[in-house]
Amino acid sequence: MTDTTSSELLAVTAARELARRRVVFAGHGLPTLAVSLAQRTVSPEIEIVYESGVTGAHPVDLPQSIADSMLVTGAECVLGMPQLFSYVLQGRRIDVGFLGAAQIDRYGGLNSSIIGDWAKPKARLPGSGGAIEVMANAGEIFVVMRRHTARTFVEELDFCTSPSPRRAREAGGGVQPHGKGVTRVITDLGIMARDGIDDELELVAVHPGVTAEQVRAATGWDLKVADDLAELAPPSGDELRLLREELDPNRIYLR
Amino acid sequence: MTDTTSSELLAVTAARELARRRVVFAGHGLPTLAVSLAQRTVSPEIEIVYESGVTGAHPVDLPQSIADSMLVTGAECVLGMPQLFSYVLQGRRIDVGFLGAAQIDRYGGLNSSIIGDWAKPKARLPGSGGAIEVMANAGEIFVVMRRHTARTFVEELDFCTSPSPRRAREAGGGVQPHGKGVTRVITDLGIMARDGIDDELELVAVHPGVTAEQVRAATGWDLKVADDLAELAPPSGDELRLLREELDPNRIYLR
Amino acid sequence: MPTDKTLSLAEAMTRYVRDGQTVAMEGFGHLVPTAAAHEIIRQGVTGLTLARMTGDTLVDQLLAAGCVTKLISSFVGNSSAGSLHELRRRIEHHDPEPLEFEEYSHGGMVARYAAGAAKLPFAPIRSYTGSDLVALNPQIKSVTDPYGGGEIHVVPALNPDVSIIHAQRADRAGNVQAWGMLGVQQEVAFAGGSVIVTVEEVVDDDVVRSDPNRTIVPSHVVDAVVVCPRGAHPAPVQGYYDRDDRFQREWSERARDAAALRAWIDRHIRGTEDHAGFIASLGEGYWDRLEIDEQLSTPVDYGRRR
Amino acid sequence: MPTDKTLSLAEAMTRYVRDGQTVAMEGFGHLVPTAAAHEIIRQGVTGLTLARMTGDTLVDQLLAAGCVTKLISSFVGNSSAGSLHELRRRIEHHDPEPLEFEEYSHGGMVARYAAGAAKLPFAPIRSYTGSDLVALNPQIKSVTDPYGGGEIHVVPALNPDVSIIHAQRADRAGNVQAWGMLGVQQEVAFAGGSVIVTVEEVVDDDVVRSDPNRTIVPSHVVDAVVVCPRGAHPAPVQGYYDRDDRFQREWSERARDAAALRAWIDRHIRGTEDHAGFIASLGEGYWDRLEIDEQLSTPVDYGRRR
Repeated sequence: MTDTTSSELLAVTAARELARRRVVFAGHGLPTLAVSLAQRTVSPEIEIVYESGVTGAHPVDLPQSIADSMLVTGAECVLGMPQLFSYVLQGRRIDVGFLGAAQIDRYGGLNSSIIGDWAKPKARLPGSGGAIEVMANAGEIFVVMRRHTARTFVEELDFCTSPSPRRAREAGGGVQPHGKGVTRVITDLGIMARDGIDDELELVAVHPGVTAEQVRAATGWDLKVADDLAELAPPSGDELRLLREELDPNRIYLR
Repeated sequence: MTDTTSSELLAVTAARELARRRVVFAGHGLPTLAVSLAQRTVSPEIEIVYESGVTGAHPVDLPQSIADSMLVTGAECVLGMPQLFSYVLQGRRIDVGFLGAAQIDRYGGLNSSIIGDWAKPKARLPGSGGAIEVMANAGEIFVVMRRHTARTFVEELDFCTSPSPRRAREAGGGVQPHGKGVTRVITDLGIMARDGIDDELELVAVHPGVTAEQVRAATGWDLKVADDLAELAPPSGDELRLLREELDPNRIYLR
Repeated sequence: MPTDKTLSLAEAMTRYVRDGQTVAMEGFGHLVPTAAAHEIIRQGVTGLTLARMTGDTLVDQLLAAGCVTKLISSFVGNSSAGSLHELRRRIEHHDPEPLEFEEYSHGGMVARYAAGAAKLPFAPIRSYTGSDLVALNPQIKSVTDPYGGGEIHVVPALNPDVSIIHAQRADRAGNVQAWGMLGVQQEVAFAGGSVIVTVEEVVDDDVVRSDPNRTIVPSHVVDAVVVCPRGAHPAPVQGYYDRDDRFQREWSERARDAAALRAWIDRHIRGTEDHAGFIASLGEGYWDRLEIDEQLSTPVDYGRRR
Repeated sequence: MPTDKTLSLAEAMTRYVRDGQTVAMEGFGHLVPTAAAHEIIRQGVTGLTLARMTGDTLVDQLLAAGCVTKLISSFVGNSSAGSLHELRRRIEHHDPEPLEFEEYSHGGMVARYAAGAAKLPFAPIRSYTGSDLVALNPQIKSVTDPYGGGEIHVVPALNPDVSIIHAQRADRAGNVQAWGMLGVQQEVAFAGGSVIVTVEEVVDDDVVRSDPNRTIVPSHVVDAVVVCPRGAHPAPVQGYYDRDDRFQREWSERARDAAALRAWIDRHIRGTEDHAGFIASLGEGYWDRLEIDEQLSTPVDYGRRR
């Protein structure tokens, strides 16, 4: 099984990081695929909660979006959004939340709103959706970024949609986040991790053939590198077979 | 159809007052019966909402309580209590709310909590239930009292559970009631009515054979009497037949 | 591969209910966790703060059995069936001892549970202005509306140590399905530290999964699932049995006499092994009166992709 | 003797939707009131403040048709299918004119509707500390927790002049039943001044009354019931048809070209009489791809007294 695509690499890497996690909030795209793979490999008891209110989904097909009605058929529960946002998410029932972003900073703050000037932006992005709530209320956050570049990993966000706990502390004047914020960033180059409120993202692992210098060059700040930088094991034959043949045979997310 | 009981008199009188009303919040007991009678006589479009969350009930039998599960069978809708209290009641969807009480004052304030001393009361009554919310949020309130006495119609409440709008205005420091408070008090002696925030309850009608002086003597304050005091028409044969033969043949509420 | 959370009633109570905790037992005239209350009595739990919107026979029993030192409630009558005399003795005569009573309206209790479920510190409510309840209960406070609407009352979140509810059915993982009057079952479950659900029956996953909108509490919120048929009596369970009005009325009479009430508890609760024993103790043929006929819902189509 | 509230789509919109109003159209990727949006375009309504949590093709269409001057939303991408280019032109280039955008998170919008439904002035929420959204949107304020927890953000209630939702079915009186993903359908209906519900089908009272827990909005809240099959396309309706992913993806491509987008609106929306005409305009056999198979729920027993 050579020719692993970047999407496959990301899905496999994210799935492995889900070991021992229990309740995961997954947005559409690669997170859904990663959680499905984790269910079949490292974390059989893992449960996905979707923003659309579905919990305990057992889709016969890979869902095409988080609001795919086929997620409901055969699911264990579907809650209204008030219940989902107030009782499940704000109620601290989520161990890991997946988020994407256009920009990330060294403490794991995320921008999914605006590139450029606020009043007349260069690019108007989708905005928060539930990201602000996921960041504030999940135990920890995993971020999957398809492309690791200095335009994405930035010294300063153009707009801070979902703040890191450190930024929330600095801002004060409101409820502080329940969780740790971003603890894992999984990219096509490797994995960055952080834990405490003042910890910066640190490069802890690289994919085979990637160097720390390569990652530092693709990062807009002076990225720390772990002393014991690891090399990630490439996707196994089993993982790739599950992804390609069972979970996403039509390559909806493995594009 | 002679020998009208006091319960029948109250049910018929309350039902007649419901003409042109649309959405009614009914507690258990006589109000349920009065609304059922109104549906069959003066107000076919009237809809009952129960504290238990049932709307559009079509019970085959008279319900034995507001939480009778037979109210749900064949009903149009059953809502959870958060929806019932927040969206329906506080959401101002109720035109008339029925309340009972152990004591009432001249502005229609109600006590359903405590007789005597608060710390060690002579009698501990059931308390608010939803009465505080019904009083604050329904368009107007009907009170049915089985026995009109000076111990019930008092100069000063031992405890004000559900305040009149006038008392709420005096208290200040919070949201003022949406509705008019108590507009009708229906008793075994007659009907008292009020409308504006500073209006006192005024005796507007008496049952046949009852005098204004009799009612004033049974009231703990100097009760106003309307210039055009009316005498209520006695229950018609039709009304009594509906009550006795169709609505409450087992005399659950017509005790 | 979900966890099997089914436990016996005795196991569930032993594992999750401790002396001195705040325990919420909810069910608004329907789906009342009566069997769970009886087991608390059997196990001799003491010092509880009991949260329950509607006082009823369950409350009077827990008080008489000496389990409760504080009550959080919004209604302490026995529905339409009369008074709760043990509760009244405690409050009116401090007999056998005083009862601390933190009192709200129903709307306030609903808001407290909803805030608790949402991990919010408080919930605003348009009630209470002018009510003496504000003077009686200093936990009813107010905040200023920052949009210019003036003061508005708030009630504090209620997060019980343990929340106990009854429902029609669940799967073994704890996906709870209920219909009929739902009260605050969902809110109190999400608000609870530990969550125990007694059910009329445990059903196959397929039954639950054929109708996911019927699930009011998802499995990740539930700690223990207890199969406990007839567990809500004398309250009804929609589709399973009727309300036992006679029991409720008789209770109001029985509870007038403190000794008779205690003798009843000794015989029917402490004197029985479990809930099946309690039901048997009511006598041969007792249940006949409470049986109901079937009336099925029309199925809805969830559809599946071709 | 309930009122019959059924109206044609055109009648309902003419009666309830006026230039300059705040109109909420909700449905979270499911039960989206697309047909109603098309009718607003046909009637040439202008100056609307549109409230909708999730921007999607419906929003892009209403913008391109010139109906909307202000948007209240929490997500303005086109699901997983790409960008909303008309919206981006309005915001990034003020082309053809600027768009006022009042922005929240999903949690904030949900809280706004719930507060609106409950006629509360605001709702507290544990979000927003440290987010630039607070600087961008002065409507996000805070209050001090009177129980000692410090400051907490609040969002203001949202009470649209008109709320429009889609659902599977209703009776003629307006008892609305829905299943699958329910989004904020219940909250936005209760929050609305006028409430219009488009449904796949109007059913007999008996169908609704066989399953009262399935009713998400009771009749006394609803002003108009509009029979509008396929009214949510390209969103799915659980049990009725599938999501039209191809349409969504094609939209993102089409909307890159402002002229092409307007030509499409002229042809498929303004150029058709009604929603049946719109569906027909998509072409012969178009719907085949969206058909689904049946998968029925297991009925539950509501029971009846003997």
